Amino acid sequence: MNAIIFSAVWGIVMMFSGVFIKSKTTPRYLAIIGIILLFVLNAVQLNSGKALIDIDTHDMIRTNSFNLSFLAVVFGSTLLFFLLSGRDVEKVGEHVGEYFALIFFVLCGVALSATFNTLLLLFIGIEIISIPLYILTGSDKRNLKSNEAALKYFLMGSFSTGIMLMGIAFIYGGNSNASFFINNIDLGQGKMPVMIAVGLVLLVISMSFKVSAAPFHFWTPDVYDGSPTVFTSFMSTIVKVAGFFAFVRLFENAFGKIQDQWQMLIVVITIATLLIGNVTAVFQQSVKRMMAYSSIAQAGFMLLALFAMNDWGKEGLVLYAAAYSVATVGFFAIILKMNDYTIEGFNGLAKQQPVIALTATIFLLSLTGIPLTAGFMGKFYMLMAAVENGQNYWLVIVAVIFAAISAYYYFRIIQAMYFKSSDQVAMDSVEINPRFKILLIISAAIILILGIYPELLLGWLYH
Amino acid sequence: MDIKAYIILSLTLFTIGIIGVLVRRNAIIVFMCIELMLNAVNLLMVAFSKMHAASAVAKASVNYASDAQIFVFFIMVVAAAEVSVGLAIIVMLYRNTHSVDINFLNRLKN
Amino acid sequence: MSIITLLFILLSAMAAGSAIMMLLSKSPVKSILWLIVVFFAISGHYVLLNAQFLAIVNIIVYAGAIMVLFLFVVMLMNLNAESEPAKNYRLHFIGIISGGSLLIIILSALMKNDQQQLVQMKIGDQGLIANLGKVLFTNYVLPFEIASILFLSAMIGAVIIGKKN
Amino acid sequence: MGSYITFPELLIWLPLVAGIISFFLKGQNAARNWAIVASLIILAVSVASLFYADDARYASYNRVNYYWLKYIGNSFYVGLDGTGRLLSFLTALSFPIIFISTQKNNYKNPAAFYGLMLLTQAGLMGVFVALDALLFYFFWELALIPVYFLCSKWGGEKRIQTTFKFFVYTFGGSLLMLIGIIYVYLHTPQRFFEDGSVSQHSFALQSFMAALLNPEEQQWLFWLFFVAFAIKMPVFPFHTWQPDTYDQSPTSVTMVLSGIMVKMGLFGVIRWLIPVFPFAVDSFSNVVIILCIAGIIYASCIAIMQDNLKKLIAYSSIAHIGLMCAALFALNELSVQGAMIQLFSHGINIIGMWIVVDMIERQTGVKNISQLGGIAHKAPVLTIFLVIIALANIALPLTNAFVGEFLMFSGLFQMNVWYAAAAGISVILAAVYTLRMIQKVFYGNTNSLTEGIKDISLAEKLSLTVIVAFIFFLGIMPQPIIEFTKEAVSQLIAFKK
Amino acid sequence: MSNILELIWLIPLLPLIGFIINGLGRNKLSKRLVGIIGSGVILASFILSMLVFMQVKNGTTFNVSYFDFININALQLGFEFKLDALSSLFLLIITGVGFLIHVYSTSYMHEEAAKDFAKYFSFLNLFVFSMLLLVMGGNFVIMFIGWEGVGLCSYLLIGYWFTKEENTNAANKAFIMNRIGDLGFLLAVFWLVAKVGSVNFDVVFSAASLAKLSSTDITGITLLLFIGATGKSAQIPLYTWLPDAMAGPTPVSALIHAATMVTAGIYMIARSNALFSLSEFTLAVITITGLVTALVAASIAIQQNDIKKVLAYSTVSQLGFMFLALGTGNYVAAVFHVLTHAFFKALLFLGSGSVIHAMGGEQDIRNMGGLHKHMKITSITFLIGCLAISGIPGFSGFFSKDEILAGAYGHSQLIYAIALFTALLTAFYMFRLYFITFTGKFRGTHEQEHHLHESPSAITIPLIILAVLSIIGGYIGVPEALGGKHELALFLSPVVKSAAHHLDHNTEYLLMGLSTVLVLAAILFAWVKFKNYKAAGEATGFGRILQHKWYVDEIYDAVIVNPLRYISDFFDKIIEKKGIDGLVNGVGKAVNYGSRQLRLIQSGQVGAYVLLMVIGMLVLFIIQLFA
Repeated sequence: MNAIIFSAVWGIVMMFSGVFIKSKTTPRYLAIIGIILLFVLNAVQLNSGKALIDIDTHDMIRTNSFNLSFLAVVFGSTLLFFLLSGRDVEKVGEHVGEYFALIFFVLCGVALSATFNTLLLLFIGIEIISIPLYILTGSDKRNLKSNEAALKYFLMGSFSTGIMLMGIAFIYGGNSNASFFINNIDLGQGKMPVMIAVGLVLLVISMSFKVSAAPFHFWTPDVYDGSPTVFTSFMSTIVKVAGFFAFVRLFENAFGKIQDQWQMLIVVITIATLLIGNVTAVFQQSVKRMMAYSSIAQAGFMLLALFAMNDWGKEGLVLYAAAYSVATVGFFAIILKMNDYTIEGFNGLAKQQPVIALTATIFLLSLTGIPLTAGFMGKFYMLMAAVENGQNYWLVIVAVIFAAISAYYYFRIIQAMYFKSSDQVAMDSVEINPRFKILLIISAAIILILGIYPELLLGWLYH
Repeated sequence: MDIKAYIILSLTLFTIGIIGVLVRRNAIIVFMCIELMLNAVNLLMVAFSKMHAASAVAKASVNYASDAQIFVFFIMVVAAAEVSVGLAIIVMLYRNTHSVDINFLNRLKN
Repeated sequence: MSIITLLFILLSAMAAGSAIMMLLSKSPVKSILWLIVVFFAISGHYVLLNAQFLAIVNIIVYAGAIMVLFLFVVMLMNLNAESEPAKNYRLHFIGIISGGSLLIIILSALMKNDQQQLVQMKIGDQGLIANLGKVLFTNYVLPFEIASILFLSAMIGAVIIGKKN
Repeated sequence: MGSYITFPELLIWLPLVAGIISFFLKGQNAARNWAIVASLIILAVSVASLFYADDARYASYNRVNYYWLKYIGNSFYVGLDGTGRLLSFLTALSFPIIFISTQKNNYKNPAAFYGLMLLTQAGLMGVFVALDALLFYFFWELALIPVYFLCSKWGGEKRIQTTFKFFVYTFGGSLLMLIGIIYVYLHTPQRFFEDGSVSQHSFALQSFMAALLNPEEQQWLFWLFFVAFAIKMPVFPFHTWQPDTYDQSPTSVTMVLSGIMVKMGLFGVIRWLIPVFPFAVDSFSNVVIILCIAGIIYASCIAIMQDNLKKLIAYSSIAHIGLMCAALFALNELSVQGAMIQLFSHGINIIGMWIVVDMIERQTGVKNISQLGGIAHKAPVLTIFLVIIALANIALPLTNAFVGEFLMFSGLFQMNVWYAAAAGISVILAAVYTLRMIQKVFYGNTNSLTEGIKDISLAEKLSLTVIVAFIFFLGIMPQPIIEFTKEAVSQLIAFKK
Repeated sequence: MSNILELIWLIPLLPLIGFIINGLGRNKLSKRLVGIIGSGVILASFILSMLVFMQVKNGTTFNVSYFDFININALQLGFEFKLDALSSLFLLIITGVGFLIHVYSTSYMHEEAAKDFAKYFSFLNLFVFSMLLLVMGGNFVIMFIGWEGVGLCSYLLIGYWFTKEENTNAANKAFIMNRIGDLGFLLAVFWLVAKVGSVNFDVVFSAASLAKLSSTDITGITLLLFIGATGKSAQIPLYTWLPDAMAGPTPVSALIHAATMVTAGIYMIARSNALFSLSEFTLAVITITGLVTALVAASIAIQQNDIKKVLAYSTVSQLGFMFLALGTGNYVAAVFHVLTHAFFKALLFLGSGSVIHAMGGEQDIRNMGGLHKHMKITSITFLIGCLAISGIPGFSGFFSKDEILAGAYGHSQLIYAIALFTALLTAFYMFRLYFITFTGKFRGTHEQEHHLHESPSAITIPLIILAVLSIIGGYIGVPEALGGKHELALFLSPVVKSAAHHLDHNTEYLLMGLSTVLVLAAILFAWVKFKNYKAAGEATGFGRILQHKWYVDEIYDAVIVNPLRYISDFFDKIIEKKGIDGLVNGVGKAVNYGSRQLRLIQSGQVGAYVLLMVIGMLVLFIIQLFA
């Protein structure tokens, strides 16, 4: 609750800062202060269990340690994002305050979609996430790619919203309790009513779209590629894991009891996602676009939480979200400093910028899922969840085979950095200040610490 | 009326919207088709609300049946916001390319 | 056949027919006009269902505001009927086939159910403004407030995107 | 839970810390000397651990269990037992030998090179002492990462692709094992921690052994584990990464790979596969043994016509490892004891082989048998060492490998006559390719390439002398090593169904 | 000298020490010192062996175990020695003949560089060490250690001049062929371990153990052991390495490839006679193998022109005789022939070495002739050797060969006939060799003729000693028919139970007379044919086949060596590169290809995207609603 209110409020503050403050850097500092406050407020609620402003939400919002810790992960990652890439936000255009305002609105949407208890708030939350993102995607107005990405994102996003609404309508229609509350859906005895089934499929489709699961992922590569890189970083991490969290929250609370009736859908989507994400990423030449496919591939792994629908999966999702967000935000921060976004652009980086190359390596290893990185722990929990689920073991084997393939493209960058040399300057050293390096090192340290002792984070869940 | 009639109607409208998205290339028309889809949903929602109102459950609490209509209201709200953003994007694109043909949007691919 | 059924069929035919016409119209302006017809038909349905508030809002917001906005943009861009070049009929065909089969699949699943569930027509006070207003500002005050964020972001978006540098 | 630091911990942390320190050293010599000193200290610790082998009296020195990930019943549970002690000693012994014998090689960025080498050692040590499945998996992967960098950075011409193939291959295999670990884990009984907390399942070795698995489950789990181990060993037909990797890696890394790293697979079989899946081992032992024997003959045949010296050794290693694997699956006292001895012997011998090959390659710049010749004229001492090691490699009596192979063949024979007979063909084929190699490389006349070759220097002589000393000592008196592993062997064969 | 048996570990250890000193000190020690050390340790071993011999003469057996070699529950295996009549006899042969050859070598190898000289002696010492281990071993594994050790030394010494590829090829061939046999040996040992649980001779040969073995077991074990013997003792089919092994220095040929190592197979079978006697089938196989080997080798020897090759084939042939004896259960005769053969064959080899030495390395007898004038001692001693091997009464070979023939006659007359024919061939080719070499005119170059001289005393003295032994050596086994007591049979009786048939004396006289007459005829024929030998052209017809050694090497190349190479190539190029690795790389390529294709789906067209999404929706609906 704290998070929802404060992020909205701070978004408005940021909005006005754009109007009243002429300096380009001040909004960034304001934003950092805001996100810290947001984090703290959320932590307070996590700790005390009580919101500062107690509003009667008529049970439309439900907070618990689980979704609050997820929000903590999201806000923490956003803080890291602001610190690492805040300066790059300033470079996108002149509306710096507005950009940050939109990001705070997105966070408001994230907070909603993490705590909703009714389909209405799910819908509004997702829309509050989406609409600012359409804008951020197109924020590089002179860049045709950015324009194109914005329109594609907008059209397909609205399309999926329509599908989601149709799903909600059918769920409501099929729900003999005549309610939008996700914990108040009458699933009937045995096989679920057909209307619920139709609505469920439509919801799966639209949520898959939001988390860019195949075959509803088509917007992802183009949009991630076209948007200003700094927003790609934000979109592909924080927003994406929020989508996942909403996905899991919705299906766990609404349809968790009859999971065996819809698991096959998730299996199909998971396999398609793993296949398309991992395989297509292999051939990409642009690191940015490769990261887009990589995010699809990672989504495939996160889908295992939905496939499993048990405690391991939920814990794993939080862990995965943290690992994936921190690593990706960190890696995008490095991409942003590169002169050349192709893989060749990374050639010889280890020689020129050993610290940055090292942290990049840790991020990539985490994304690959090498032990002692948080990424491994995330994958490990996911696999554990999937195995415990006890059905369709072969899916797990498919998943790890694709995990092995994922090493292929992540390691291409490591190879380029360490084992190839180049005369080109990979990074303008003007851009690289010690503070940036320290922040990268901190991010890498977070990855390693979570990799070694994930219970630091998981401890919150059972606060 | 049987609810099936409304389901058929709104699904038909919905499908027409989908087909429109599939076949039309003018971004504005595509967007209008999406609006049509939303309207189909709205109609269905209202129909469902009245369906529940007819059934026993809703009699206990009158609000239950209002829920769906409130939901429709919110859909309209969101649609309005979406339209403003969407049209802004289309206009921006038009300013840069002098075209709203979505098939020309293929700088980003593969 | 009761008058209600008749009205229902009439409005439905009007909605579906106008929707198809919207698709078929070459000129964007005509499409918009056809769509407005659809919205009116749907509003008629709302009236039939005794959802008076929505019927009004639909006309005001959709037909009145949104569609006018569309029209405005189309006029602004000066898009003509022939703005869409040669059509790819194969793609159209595939699109219609897949969309149609989607419809058939969902409908065939839904229609298997023999149980008749009736819809309350003309009666019921849930859709009245008074009721809805009460619910909106008591139970639904949170979403209502939150929706403002949506508009704020839309507004910012219009500023960011629309403003000329 | 002793109040002092235990041997297994020391064996992990020392190389780890030393490796990290090494990254910060400047200059060619500093890093190298540091690595040598560090590895000698580790060797000293390992030797000391040999004196505290009596578990009854010194359990607190050899075993430690810290809480780590308590929610999931995982703990930092390490310990030394017979097999682990043997292999950790092999690891501790090999590294100083490798460092000393290859010290003439000048590496670009030596600090990183030696740092990564020491990290590899830490990973290997971890694998050999881990008594917790998750921990085992951690170290299993961690040993791989530094090797990946070592090979890709300091290797030969095609190093990047080759190493990457190696990496993906083993990584994929170990992920399959991870699934297996998880599955078994979810079937383990409750674990009670000493502070009273309870976890639903546990990764500890004992819990794994107590896991409730029916034979059918064991059967498919077996393959998940076995494929990971088989790739690492490697067993035919999972071996194709190996010749190229050995060929392309810098020789000191190849020594680690072939001398120690391949033992990880065998160790995995000993520590996990046989104790956890006794029924599956029973039902698949014939399949595995046939696979191994096919691999033995296959690899030996390829080695016969192999022109590349390094690949020749690689194929011979495949044959040897195949025999060890087959022996382990024969699972009787003779074969397992033989495999234990051979685990150690093979490590020593093959490192010796690589030292010689490294010298030749460094001095002549070639590794093709057809381009070499007559080295015995120029480097008689080197030749003598090579001949001794090569003969040990083909298991001549009074060398260490004979004892191991004798017992392994003997055990295989007890299982099935034809296994021993078929595998025995390798005895002949090994002689064929080894002698051919000696003949073409060392005998005959010198040519322009081998004309300038110099005999070995003191450092290499020292390393090779240590190796040869082990060859003869264990060849004549293998009993000490048998005593060390006897208990482990009897525990292992108790799992035979 | 409380009990010399306590010191028997010194017997093998002394040569080992010699090996180590000479090996490590090869750059520092002078040739003289090397020679003294090398020969001295063997002499010391010989003296010890003599003393041991005295101790065990009265039939005592001495077993000693020094330490546990392998001690596990399933197998207790000590590092143990066993000394009895049989092994002490072999000790004498090995150290005695070995010592003479060492002495001989000091002169023969004098032209080598100091370090090579030292290397040579260290190898020679190592050989003696291994051979002693083989003979003294108290179980099959210790025996196997020596067994492989001698193979190794043979390999090292054949390839002593390693610059020439021909030599190293021969060395490799010798080692590999031995290994084939060794595998048989090993499998037999495994079999014993599996069935008896022990490899100790006493345990294995005890009645209790033999009772555990079925007849299949015994036949299998003995056949496998025999395969081991065929490798080491150069029997069909594994004999071809021995003629090639002549590439090594001549004293090596004398010691290893005539007197000692090649008889290891006979020793092993004699040692295991308790086992072999239980298998009729194996004995029959041994008989036939021995007989055929003897005949084939003798036939080849007729057409050879290399002085050492003739002797080599002669050795193979004589070994065949020994196996014939073993096969007919006549173990004593086999051992007897080993003894006498050691004397005269060593003599012949050393004599040939003397000739080669004088000829400056020339080995082709066609380039010799009339050497008798130049080197009388060599010639006479060589003649004695020839007479001994031909079995002329009075010489050692007569007694041993006669015993074998008599045993064969008792077994089967056909075997006897063939064996006798082989004996005739032996006499013929040996005297062919003698006449071509030592009589007639010299056919070499003038330089060689000028250079001809009698060898120094270090060479001639061993020749003389061996010549004497070749004459008197036979008298330890004078058959009863000739009024002897057959001391050897008595001496060996505690160890070796001979199963030979005993003929009545009249038959024996007849056989002796027959063989003597025929042999003399053969010698006469050789004299007529070769006393004035002139180099002829290439042999034709059957002679050509013999000259090419029945084309056995070619057949082996075609049947084994080339297919192996082909398989190796096939595995490497096709299965490995294209098959398995191709599959592995194929997966990678498939992923790459898939990547290239899959990304085409990402066409950039919103319409196409939505279409695909709709199709995806269709699929999901079908799965959910209809599956």
